[in-house]
Amino acid sequence: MSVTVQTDMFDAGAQLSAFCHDLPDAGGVVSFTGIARMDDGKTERLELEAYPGFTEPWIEALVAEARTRFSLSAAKVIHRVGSILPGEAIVFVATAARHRRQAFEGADFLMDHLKSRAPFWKKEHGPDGARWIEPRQADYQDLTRWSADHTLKEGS
Amino acid sequence: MSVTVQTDMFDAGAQLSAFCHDLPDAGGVVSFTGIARMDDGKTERLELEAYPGFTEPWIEALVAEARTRFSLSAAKVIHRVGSILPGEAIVFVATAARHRRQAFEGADFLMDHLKSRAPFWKKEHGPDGARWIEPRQADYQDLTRWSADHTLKEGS
Amino acid sequence: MARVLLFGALRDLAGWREQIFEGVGDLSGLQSDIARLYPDLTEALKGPGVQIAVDKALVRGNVSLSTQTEVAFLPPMSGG
Amino acid sequence: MARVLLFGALRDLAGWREQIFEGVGDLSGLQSDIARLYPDLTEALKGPGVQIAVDKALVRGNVSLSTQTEVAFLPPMSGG
Repeated sequence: MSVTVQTDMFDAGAQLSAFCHDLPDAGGVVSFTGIARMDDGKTERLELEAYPGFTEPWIEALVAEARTRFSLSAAKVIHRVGSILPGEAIVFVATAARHRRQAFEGADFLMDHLKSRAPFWKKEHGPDGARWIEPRQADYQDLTRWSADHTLKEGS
Repeated sequence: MSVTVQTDMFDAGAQLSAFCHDLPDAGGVVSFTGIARMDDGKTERLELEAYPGFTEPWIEALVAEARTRFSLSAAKVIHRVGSILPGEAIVFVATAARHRRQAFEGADFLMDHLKSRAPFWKKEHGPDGARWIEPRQADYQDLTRWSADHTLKEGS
Repeated sequence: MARVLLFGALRDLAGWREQIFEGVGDLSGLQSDIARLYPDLTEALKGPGVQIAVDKALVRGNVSLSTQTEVAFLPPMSGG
Repeated sequence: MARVLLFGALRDLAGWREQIFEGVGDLSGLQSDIARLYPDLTEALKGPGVQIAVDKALVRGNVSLSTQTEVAFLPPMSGG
């Protein structure tokens, strides 16, 4: 289990290779890579901020919950902060499990929560100025798919 | 869109890097890597066979359906045939889409169909001899999740 | 003439991968020919989940076979 | 003494990121102090989706604040 919050760019493929390198008897590995979109020039740059000392443990607790809930044999999260340009990766999640459904659901669960619950603040800079991004309604709806998830709903 | 059936081993991370290299305005990339399990020594080797000239077009039709159905901007499938040892990757699927849910569902859909519909035959060699593997009941049940999918249910 | 291909468990059962059958008019006739020559295959070829491809396209029911046809018997599939 | 941290849109609204507030007994008292000094923040700090962390643990309702406490106001979050 590994959680990293970093300003440096990363290569999703290199991360997946490293993740796959020593997986004891996993049958399936799922990765998700979130990429900053250009949105037809509306976004020139994203600025992402975390709360150091708060954000990392929050994600670690989330990953621990995912491991238990989906019987994951391994899981990894990388989340960038700082200035991010369109086309660059923002977030990387990888999960390994005995069966593919567990790996898929684990990654899906992690991303739904990272997207609308994790302690990050995101500002979009474009030709018309800057604005803070809040989760879309669809992001909040995605969360309801995991409704047995009381702990995280309470925001811990 | 790319479909490859090959005997050579591949590195999932290198495939993901290549896939991410030129994605026009995708917001999310999902990959799935299926790995041959050791199963506590029960499996010594897998032997996979395709029907050349039939298997590739079948997968291409599946990928085309996934692209339309989940608005994928790109998709890639690599499937190995021949002799495969525990720990080696058997199948790799990558999908890219504007929003993460599309990418997740596209990859999930592709894997469910590859697992129990795609024209491959799989033989497991172990200490007690060899046996042909048929999809588990769970694999067939997974397929019912995509029940609007009439074309593929008819087996074409 | 039909070139018959067997895959997976069917091939192990038959002990052959590929055979040429001459003078074949339709799929039903071909199946009868196979059953006569290889009685052990009769049931298996009709088994649950066995699909048939003629010239690399799946077919259902009986179809007429042109000359130079490839007929593949495909037992339940399992990838990934 | 409480070190107050603002994140995201709250920080832009306030024009500051971090401030020390002296002589603070509990969270309600701190919120009153902030509202007196920065009236523009009063509504925003109570806004929908604003969570409060005391010493990096989320809290609900009023809590007493020990000395050397860190209080963070966290507007709606958005990662990935």
